[in-house]
Amino acid sequence: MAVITYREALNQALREEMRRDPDIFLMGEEVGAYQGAYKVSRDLLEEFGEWRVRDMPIAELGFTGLGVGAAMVGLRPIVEYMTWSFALLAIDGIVNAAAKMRYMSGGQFKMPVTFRGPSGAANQLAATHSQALDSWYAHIPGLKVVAPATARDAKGLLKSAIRDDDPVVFLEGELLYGTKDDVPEQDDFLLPLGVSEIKRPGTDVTIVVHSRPLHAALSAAEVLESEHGISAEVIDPRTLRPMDIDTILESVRKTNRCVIVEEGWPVCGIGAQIVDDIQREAFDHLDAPIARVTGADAPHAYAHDLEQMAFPQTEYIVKAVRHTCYLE
Amino acid sequence: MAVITYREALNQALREEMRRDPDIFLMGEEVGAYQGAYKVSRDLLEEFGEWRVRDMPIAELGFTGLGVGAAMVGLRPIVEYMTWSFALLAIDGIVNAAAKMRYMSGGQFKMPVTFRGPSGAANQLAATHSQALDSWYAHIPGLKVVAPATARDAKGLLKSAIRDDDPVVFLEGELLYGTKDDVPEQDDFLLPLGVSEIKRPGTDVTIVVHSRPLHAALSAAEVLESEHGISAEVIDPRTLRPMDIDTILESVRKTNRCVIVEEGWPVCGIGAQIVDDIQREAFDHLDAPIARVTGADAPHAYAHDLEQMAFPQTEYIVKAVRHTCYLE
Amino acid sequence: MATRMTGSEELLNLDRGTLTEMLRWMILGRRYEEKTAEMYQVGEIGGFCHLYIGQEAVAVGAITPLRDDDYVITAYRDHIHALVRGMDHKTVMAELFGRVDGSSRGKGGSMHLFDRNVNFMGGHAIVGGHLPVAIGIGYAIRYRDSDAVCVCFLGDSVANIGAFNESLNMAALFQLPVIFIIENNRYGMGTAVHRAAAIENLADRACAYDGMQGWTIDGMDVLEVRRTVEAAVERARTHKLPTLIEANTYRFVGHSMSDPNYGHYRTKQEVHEFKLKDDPIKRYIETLRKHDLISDANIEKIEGEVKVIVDESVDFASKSPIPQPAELYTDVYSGEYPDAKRRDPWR
Amino acid sequence: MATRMTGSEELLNLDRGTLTEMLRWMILGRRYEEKTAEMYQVGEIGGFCHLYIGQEAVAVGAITPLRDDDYVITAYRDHIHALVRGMDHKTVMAELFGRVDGSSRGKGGSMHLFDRNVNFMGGHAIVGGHLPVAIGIGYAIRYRDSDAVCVCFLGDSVANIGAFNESLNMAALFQLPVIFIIENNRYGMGTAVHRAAAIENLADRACAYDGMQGWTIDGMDVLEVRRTVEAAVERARTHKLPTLIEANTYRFVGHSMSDPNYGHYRTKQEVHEFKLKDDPIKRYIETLRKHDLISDANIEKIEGEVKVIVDESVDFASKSPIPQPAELYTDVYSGEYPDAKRRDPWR
Ligand SMILES: Cc1ncc(C[n+]2csc(CCOP(=O)(O)OP(=O)(O)O)c2C)c(N)n1
Ligand SMILES: Cc1ncc(C[n+]2csc(CCOP(=O)(O)OP(=O)(O)O)c2C)c(N)n1
Ligand SMILES: [Mg+2]
Ligand SMILES: [Mg+2]
Repeated sequence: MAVITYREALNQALREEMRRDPDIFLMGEEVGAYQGAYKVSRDLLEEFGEWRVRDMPIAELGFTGLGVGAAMVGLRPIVEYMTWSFALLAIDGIVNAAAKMRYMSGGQFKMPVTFRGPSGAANQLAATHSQALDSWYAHIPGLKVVAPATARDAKGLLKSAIRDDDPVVFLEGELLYGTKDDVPEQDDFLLPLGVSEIKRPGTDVTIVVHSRPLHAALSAAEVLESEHGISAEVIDPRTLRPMDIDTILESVRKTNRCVIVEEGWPVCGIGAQIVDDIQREAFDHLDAPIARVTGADAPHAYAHDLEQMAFPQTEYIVKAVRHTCYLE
Repeated sequence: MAVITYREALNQALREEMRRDPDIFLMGEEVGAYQGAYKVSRDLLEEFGEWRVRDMPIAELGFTGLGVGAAMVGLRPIVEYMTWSFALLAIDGIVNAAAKMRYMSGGQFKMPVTFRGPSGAANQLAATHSQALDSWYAHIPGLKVVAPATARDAKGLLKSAIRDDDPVVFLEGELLYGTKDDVPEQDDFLLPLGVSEIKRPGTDVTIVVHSRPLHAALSAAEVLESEHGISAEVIDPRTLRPMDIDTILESVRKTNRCVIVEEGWPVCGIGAQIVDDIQREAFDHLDAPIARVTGADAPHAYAHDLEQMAFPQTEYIVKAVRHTCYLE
Repeated sequence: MATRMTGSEELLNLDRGTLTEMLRWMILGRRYEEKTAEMYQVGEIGGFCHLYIGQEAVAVGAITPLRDDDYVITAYRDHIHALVRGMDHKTVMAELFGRVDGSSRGKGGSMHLFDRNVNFMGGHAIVGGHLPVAIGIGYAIRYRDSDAVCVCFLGDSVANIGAFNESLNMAALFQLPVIFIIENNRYGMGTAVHRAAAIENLADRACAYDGMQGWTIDGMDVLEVRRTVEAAVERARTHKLPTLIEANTYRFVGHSMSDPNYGHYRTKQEVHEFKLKDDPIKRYIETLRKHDLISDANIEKIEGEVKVIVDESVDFASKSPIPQPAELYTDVYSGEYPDAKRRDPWR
Repeated sequence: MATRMTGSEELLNLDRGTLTEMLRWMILGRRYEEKTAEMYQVGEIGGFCHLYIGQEAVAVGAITPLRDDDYVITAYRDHIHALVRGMDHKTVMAELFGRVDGSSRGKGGSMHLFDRNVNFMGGHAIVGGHLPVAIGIGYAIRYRDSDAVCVCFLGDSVANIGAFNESLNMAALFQLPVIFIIENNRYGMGTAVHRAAAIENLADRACAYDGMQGWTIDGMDVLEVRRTVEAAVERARTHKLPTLIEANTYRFVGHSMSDPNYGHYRTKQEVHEFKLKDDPIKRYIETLRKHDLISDANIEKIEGEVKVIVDESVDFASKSPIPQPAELYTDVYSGEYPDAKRRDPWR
């Protein structure tokens, strides 16, 4: 174990997997000579050379398809998007090509490609650069969707994503790259896709949250404990598709109350689906409506305060939990 | 009133609006000389000329942006996609440009553009040509999303969409074009966006459904009435964003049971959001979990039977309703 | 500027077997599609079904000279490319029928034929969508230091879409052994080429990419196609240089089975004249006759063999069972797929 | 082939006022960005902030000859294009500060400047995303039978993205009065132009579109830029023909305020030499001096005026209030927006 950043954890995962399997290669804008726009691929070009660490022109649609084609003939591409907002230009390659190739070919072609990069907002990047379209990808059969919130999860899950034979949408957090955590160093440290983790045990209410807002949720749990005597259990599904809802259901059957938090927009978001799953399978266990705290239902503003206000802040989560516990 | 097809209704709406306002123009693949891939734009080129009915190269991203630019300087473009599946290539133009321009410019630019075309499956078009990504568009603040299921709604809502100053995603149904209905002929026949319609009154259960599955839902209601003595109220929101949930809530408070039907995929679908809205605002009125009948959670298969099986069929709806009424 | 290649007849010094084989493929392609149309009419085939009638010289001239380890990829008008590349005529027809013995178990259909065993990489239905896939295959070839090549067929309208620029630029930039063959059949659905592309010869768009050669050729002359593709293959195999070939051809039938053969966008007369004066099969037969390389007997023999193959494929397809309901949720992921059933108790 | 235009000095017969005005804009652009950098350092400005230092000759030479009814659109490196086009220096700085008096009420920021009153159409942050918008503006111009033109600036890396092909093809096909100006500053972020584009001169990509003229010019010579753009404007206004201009220039600073000026992708030495030998402002001043068209006094006067303007803009920006919370949900739709609040009781 060593305390390293989320960025270093991803870098380790990439290096370890690329050393293990010569069919794995990384491509994207600035991943090579520039060492990565966010330095996630630092030193990889030097170690693996340009065919395995390839700088791409700004052509998201083109190099996404390049990954799909390479995967069809047996390579295991890792496609980095400088940010997921730019992947909008490559959506056809992800959704129509990668996600459906196995099905359309009657199982002839596996699609071991990992699409990764920072998702969600950073600091004041405004409307075109801040989107967290997690629910879009979760909507698509054929894709797996992973969104780690800690350095440990980032490493263990990225290694599993790279080894997975299905296309994986791997959503990192621009504001998470610098966050630190205890991360196992051994090469065989893997975390399975599709398994939720209880990040903080509790008894009175279940908070389901993924990606960056996990940290706001954990501090909300602290506040709830210390200031309101409410014991919140915080669960991070980590994989949004396929999602391990059993861990969530078990918790809700115990707490009978639930608040779902996400950075993305509310309408048809990840939380909406979790609400659906919970009410379908734990209807009689619910003592209150499930509340959701989401990103504000508006494009992202540049102005600092408006942007901050648009995120799911600790105070909103506290409010939502107290409301759900009928304390407001 | 005259009984005409959904296709003719759309054609009338286009012609009437284009006659009314010279700033309105239509563009898309095969909309002109070919009279429209599905003949929705029949005879419009002859009447309005090539600058107002423009055949486009196959360049969805390019002509979507062309619409955005033209709208920024005061025209009112109608962008036709041969099918919405192809709009995946233009998603950046719809989501990053059209939906956010007003916000990013601090309200300087309105965006009166209508994006329209057939959505969802037709007959055996397979995985790349059959998607119903309704929930994707509903997820985006800045967009309005309309999905008419009848010729009457198609005409009244398209005219309102064209007159709207915000970007409207107008989802037609490839398999609905031939369906007939009584449609008012007068030029001023408008149906407001954001208003649900009770398509069939009932007392025991509420079925919420939009677009093509409305017809399966109505026949399910017949079966439920005649064979199971269950009176189903069928509600079509028609506009998916902003959605009139009050009409739905009112119905659920009366029936205490609800089944939501959609053609799209289940995860984070339209139904998931409606479930969230209902449990949030009518929690105590629910006597059973809300059930959802959706398109199968898989890419669309070409084989006829597999494809049919993947649609929300009448029999599934009947099953779901009986289950919700605890009769199964 | 695009060079127009000529003197294709020099290729007639190919061994007679090869020359006959090419004719056989062209006739098979023609008859197979005629039967496909028939099966579509009677409702055995559904969806969008795009026939290749009139364009046979392109696929046959381009694919027959390839090696087994080369790759072929095309759009949705793919039946004949698939057969010439070596796909089984029975499993292709079964796929068109949507049966479980189809190449994609009935899940892909006409627009999505695939066969990994003969490096036939599809069958892609989004215009321009397969160009990036093609360069990915080319990238993998270089990655493995192989000297295989990837031949990518595309329609004329693809020259106007974004993926075209991104893919050709990367093919030239990374020096990928990819041969792009535009099948210019004069129309993209109902749009004449020059109503969509602001350029005289589409192959001239190679000028935008250093190292990319552009050639515009007579796509109705199977020998000229073969000769040109062989030159392009040499560039790719030996020099890792991509090529853009524009083969001028013509679609004798409607865009798809659901579209009219003529009408608003082209006249009955125009179609008639092309069939009369520019049928690639007739032209090839004439050339072979002129040099006494074929006899009526040979042709009858071919027609006979082809008929057997075509009937056999239909027979096989109609006997193949339709996919079981369980197939709905298979091939979505590599492993088990529990979620689906859980949220979907009604099916 | 791209023509290299020369003899820019003939432009010196422009009236002295215009020549001085151009210098004034260049100096204003330089000082405004220097101040912007300063304000970024002290935290008054956030997000991605791309400075124009080194490239001033392009925007100034291209925008100053335009008419009020013409349109200008560019990418995210947009501060100076906006000012030269006529946007108020105070509201621009207020926007960078994220204040309510900013041109977009603080919602757009550095990458999204807009001003409908001076036909400044943005400020677009998705690479290549504004090219289709530009042809839409060109389409509207033709639609209304106006003889206005639309000048669209783009970075060198845009030549490799899909929207480039789609937009240039449509501009040529529909004969739209659009002038595409590639600001080739040698790098797309950390990627040298020739590591991304398989072509020597980017303007040569005009060869792929009949009717499109391609010109590669010295973008550090404001007079050459102006002369070339005037020729392109003439083509557009009178003949409705689009033009692709490649102005070779250089970015004296890092890609954005969060990127290093040199390092893995270019040397300190290289940057130093460009600043030394190829500073567009120095070069223009020398030319003017050589012809006795400017004096030190003039320059000092300009620097003085510019300083006032720059300080004024910062002063205005810092006094402007930050947007009220209510602003979060305004400007999303034309009308009321009840949904948001209903689903969002926590804010
Ligand atoms: C991106 C996209 N847009 C539109 C379509 C619908 N479509 C299918 S084929 C076609 C015409 C293509 O013409 P061309 O490229 O010349 O190929 P051809 O059919 O002539 O072989 C169109 C518009 C599509 N499949 N994909
Ligand atoms: C589609 C897309 N991909 C990636 C980015 C991130 N990005 C912003 S600017 C830039 C470099 C662009 O370089 P160039 O076009 O030369 O313009 P310059 O910055 O040199 O003015 C990149 C990669 C983006 N904004 N949009
Ligand atoms: Mg064609
Ligand atoms: Mg640049």
